[in-house]
Amino acid sequence: MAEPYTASEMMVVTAARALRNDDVCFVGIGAPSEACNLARLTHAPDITLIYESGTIGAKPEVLPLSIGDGDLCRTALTTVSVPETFQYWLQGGRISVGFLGAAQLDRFGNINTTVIGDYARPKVRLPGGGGAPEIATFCGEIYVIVPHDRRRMVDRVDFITSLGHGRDGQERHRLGLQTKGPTLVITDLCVMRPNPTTNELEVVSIHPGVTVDRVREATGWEVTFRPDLDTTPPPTTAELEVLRDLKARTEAAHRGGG
Amino acid sequence: MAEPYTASEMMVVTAARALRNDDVCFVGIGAPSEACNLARLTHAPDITLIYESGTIGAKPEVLPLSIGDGDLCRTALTTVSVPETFQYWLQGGRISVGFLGAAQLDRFGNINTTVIGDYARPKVRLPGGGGAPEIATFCGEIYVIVPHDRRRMVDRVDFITSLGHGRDGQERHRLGLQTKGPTLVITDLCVMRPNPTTNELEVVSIHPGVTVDRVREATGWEVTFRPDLDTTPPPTTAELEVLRDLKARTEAAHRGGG
Amino acid sequence: MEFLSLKEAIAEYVEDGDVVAMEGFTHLIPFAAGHEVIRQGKRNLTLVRMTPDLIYDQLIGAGCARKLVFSWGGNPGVGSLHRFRDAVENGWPAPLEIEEHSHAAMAAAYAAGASGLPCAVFRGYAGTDLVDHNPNIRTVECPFTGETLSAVPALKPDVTVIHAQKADRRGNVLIEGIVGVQKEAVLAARKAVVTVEEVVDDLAPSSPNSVVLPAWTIDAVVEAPGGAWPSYAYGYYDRDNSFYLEWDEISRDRERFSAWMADHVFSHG
Amino acid sequence: MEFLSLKEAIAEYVEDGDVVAMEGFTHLIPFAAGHEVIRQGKRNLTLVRMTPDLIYDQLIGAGCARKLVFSWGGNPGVGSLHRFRDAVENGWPAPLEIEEHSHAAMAAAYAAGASGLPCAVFRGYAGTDLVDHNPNIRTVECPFTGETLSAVPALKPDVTVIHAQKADRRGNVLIEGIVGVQKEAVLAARKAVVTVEEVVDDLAPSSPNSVVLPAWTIDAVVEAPGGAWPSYAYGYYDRDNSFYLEWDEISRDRERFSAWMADHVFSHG
Repeated sequence: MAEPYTASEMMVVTAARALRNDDVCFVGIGAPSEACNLARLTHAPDITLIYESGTIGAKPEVLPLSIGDGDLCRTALTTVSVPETFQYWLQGGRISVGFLGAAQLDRFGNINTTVIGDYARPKVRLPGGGGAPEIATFCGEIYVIVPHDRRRMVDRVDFITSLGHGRDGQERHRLGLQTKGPTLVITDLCVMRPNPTTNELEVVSIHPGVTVDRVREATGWEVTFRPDLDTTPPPTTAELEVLRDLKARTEAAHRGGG
Repeated sequence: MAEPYTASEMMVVTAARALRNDDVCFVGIGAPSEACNLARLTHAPDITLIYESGTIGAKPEVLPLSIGDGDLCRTALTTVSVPETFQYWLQGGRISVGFLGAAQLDRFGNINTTVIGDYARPKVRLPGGGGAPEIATFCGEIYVIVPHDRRRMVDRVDFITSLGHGRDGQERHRLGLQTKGPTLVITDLCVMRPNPTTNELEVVSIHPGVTVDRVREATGWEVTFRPDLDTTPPPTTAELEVLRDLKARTEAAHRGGG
Repeated sequence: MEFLSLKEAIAEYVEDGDVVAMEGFTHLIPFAAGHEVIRQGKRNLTLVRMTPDLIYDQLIGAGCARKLVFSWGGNPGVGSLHRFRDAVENGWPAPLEIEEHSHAAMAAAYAAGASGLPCAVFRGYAGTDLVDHNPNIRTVECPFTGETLSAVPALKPDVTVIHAQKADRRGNVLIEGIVGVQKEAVLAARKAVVTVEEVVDDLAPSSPNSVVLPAWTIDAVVEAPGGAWPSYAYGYYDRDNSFYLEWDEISRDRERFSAWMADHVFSHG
Repeated sequence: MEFLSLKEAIAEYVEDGDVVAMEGFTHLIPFAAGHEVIRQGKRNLTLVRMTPDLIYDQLIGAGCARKLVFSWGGNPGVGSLHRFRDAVENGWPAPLEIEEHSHAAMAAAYAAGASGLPCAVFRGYAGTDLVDHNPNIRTVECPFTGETLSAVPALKPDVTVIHAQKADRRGNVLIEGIVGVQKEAVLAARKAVVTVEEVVDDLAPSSPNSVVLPAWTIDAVVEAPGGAWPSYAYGYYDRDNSFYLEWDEISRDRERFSAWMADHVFSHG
């Protein structure tokens, strides 16, 4: 009998499992950072985590709140300047996996973190691209973690902050990009991968207890389910324990700061 | 009564005197390095010496044999990478004086350290430009130290490795360069400066005991002497003492190495 | 280089209408200096910073900024910068012109500025919509391969303000830990002001390759212990993550923001 | 990353016809590795190095090189590289094609290679004659100011070989002191071999910003104490300046050079 767990834990554990021990990851804050550190503390102890603040090989004790907390530097193999991070390490093609979040994600894996509505007169002004536009094109492949609802999982993003497969799914090819772009999307309901031909995101597995209808309702396009649709394996007790320990340590550290 | 001194000592001391306490110098090996360190050990204790190996603010105990001896790093304020040296520090316009030597120097201050004869079939293959081509255009001004003979002081260099004032004396202006180029040439016979209009090098002072005829004979073009031609002040006892100490320490250190 | 009080340094080196870069990538953000800029009522600044963070949220909310050049405008790990959003979405307290880039572009643009180049050439922005909204994103063709590369103008601030761990008594400055783009931002600028945790006799850099800015690249050094709070100074104090969380509440409301600024910024210094 | 003997590493990673960069700017020149390349009789190499120094003088004299890409070909502080000159002036032991640059260009070209760019854009070569003799010096126009900038192709060696102070048991490498272009040369290359003074349990970099190359950027690490002699390893031994002076004599004469190589290179390893 598996332990009870939250949808967010399911999402983070599933994302962590996708990482390999020899991956070099460019890590975003939030769920991506949780997943990467969970992987490091479980099956991928040698994984290299790079934060855009220039910390290479960070092994933080607690999850950083920002991309540049002191713990990242203290535990890193080395810390380089931000220009070097983007030029030699990201643009230089040294990163195997980029982990991104999204305010909006569309059927072709394009990411919007810039504006809801019109750019010049936005309904909501979001933080913007940061490192993501180039992470999206220079990492070997991209994993996206995003909570699954109709506000986020849209047919067409209002603004392409970071390229997925483009407006018609074929843009990377046209641009001559050698990297794969989004190969994996992990939500709190399911796991999606692009169709090998059209690059439209399709559901490859559903998390335990989630129905096909619920995924359909939460998705802003007429979503396809793979014929061999699977159930995502639930988190193990060991995974949950490590994740909860990590989050408890983190909570204590950040609330205690001052 | 001044102490006896060599022509080379006269040259180095004269060069050292041209440096100011607040100069930031890009230093070449050999006579330039002697002059810069003599200045630092006499009237310009706060002068900043940068060697192209990336040592910023080096204060070597002995003269380095190479541009990257350990003593330069050990005594520097900081040591940066070679790309940074050339990009941020030289090209970034942070250097006030560049000190160069020359295999050939012509009447317009152009420097050849590449080939004697034809480039494709050289009579003598010299070391080449190294840092000098960009030192010549990015330092605020250039001082050249060169032994004075007809082989070196030529009408027209075989090859412009590092731009002085160009083939006709007006090239810097045409290229839109903001820096001054060679403003001072110190030889073992005299001191020269470019004519304010034509940029042809003219003799402004002659070292003690050197005749106008001797300079004329040693120069590969019909050299002009300024109307207010001066005699270069001889080295002081104090200057000679510091220079000889420095050279003695250096000799001992380099021959003793192994 | 001169040693000045914070008040003197900002009065002398930051002028109305200047292009000002206050850098520090999460680490070593020059908050004390930012507060002094607010207290002195500087106006019409073009604020340049990769991550505006709380420091520019405060400057924008206080009405100092005319324009913002940035690449990620959030409260790191928390959410929105509400004063920034209020300015962009509602023009409060004044309309804010924005020039938006990616981190890769801004980092390259500072490096180009430090290098005396007119522009940075890199690979960026592929397939993004930002290229349609920022006329300062252009292209050049590689003269060897014919590939199309991206170009953005070099960043050349009128004045860069940073915070660092230490200066020695000659004004040489040591930066350690997450070094961000501070060296580039200082070397790209016409003038530079550095606040430090402490002034020491001997800089004692831990490595020959430690990041040191020579005194002659800096105009003013100011001793300002704690000057990076609520960001942090590696080796001195940690990031006050709880304040970053609190700021979300403080900054949501114009009045609460103004009250906080009155109590914590205007009444000090 | 694998730990190998010097013989294994050179046999596995340096192939006839490769573009090989052995970097180290005066400091940390990988002489031991260079000697192994000579012993293994590698041929038709394109040798890339800012300052060929004695290491390439030896490789050229031993007949390993087809082409040299360089920016300053002298014996530092001493004079000529006689084997290099003999190859260029007299074609001995074989003709040597040269591609000549300035330091600024080569440093930028390595950085461009490390950055995944096809070319480096900088300001260089103004008013020089080299532009007429090297077709790899071209120009681009700044899309903002219209200024003409210089461009050279990125350096992307098949293999880069460097020497460093230390590796830890995972193969992470520390470089300290004059760091030259080694990081760039490694990151620009398809394969990288690093010889080190010693392999240690803990790399213990002296600063968080020390120059460290992670193991996953390197293919082979070789323990080769003294491997930089007659250049030096900061913190281990000094530059053997007297040998650089002696080399001037040894290398002037083809026979004396060959005898020295027989005694000091071929009879070892």
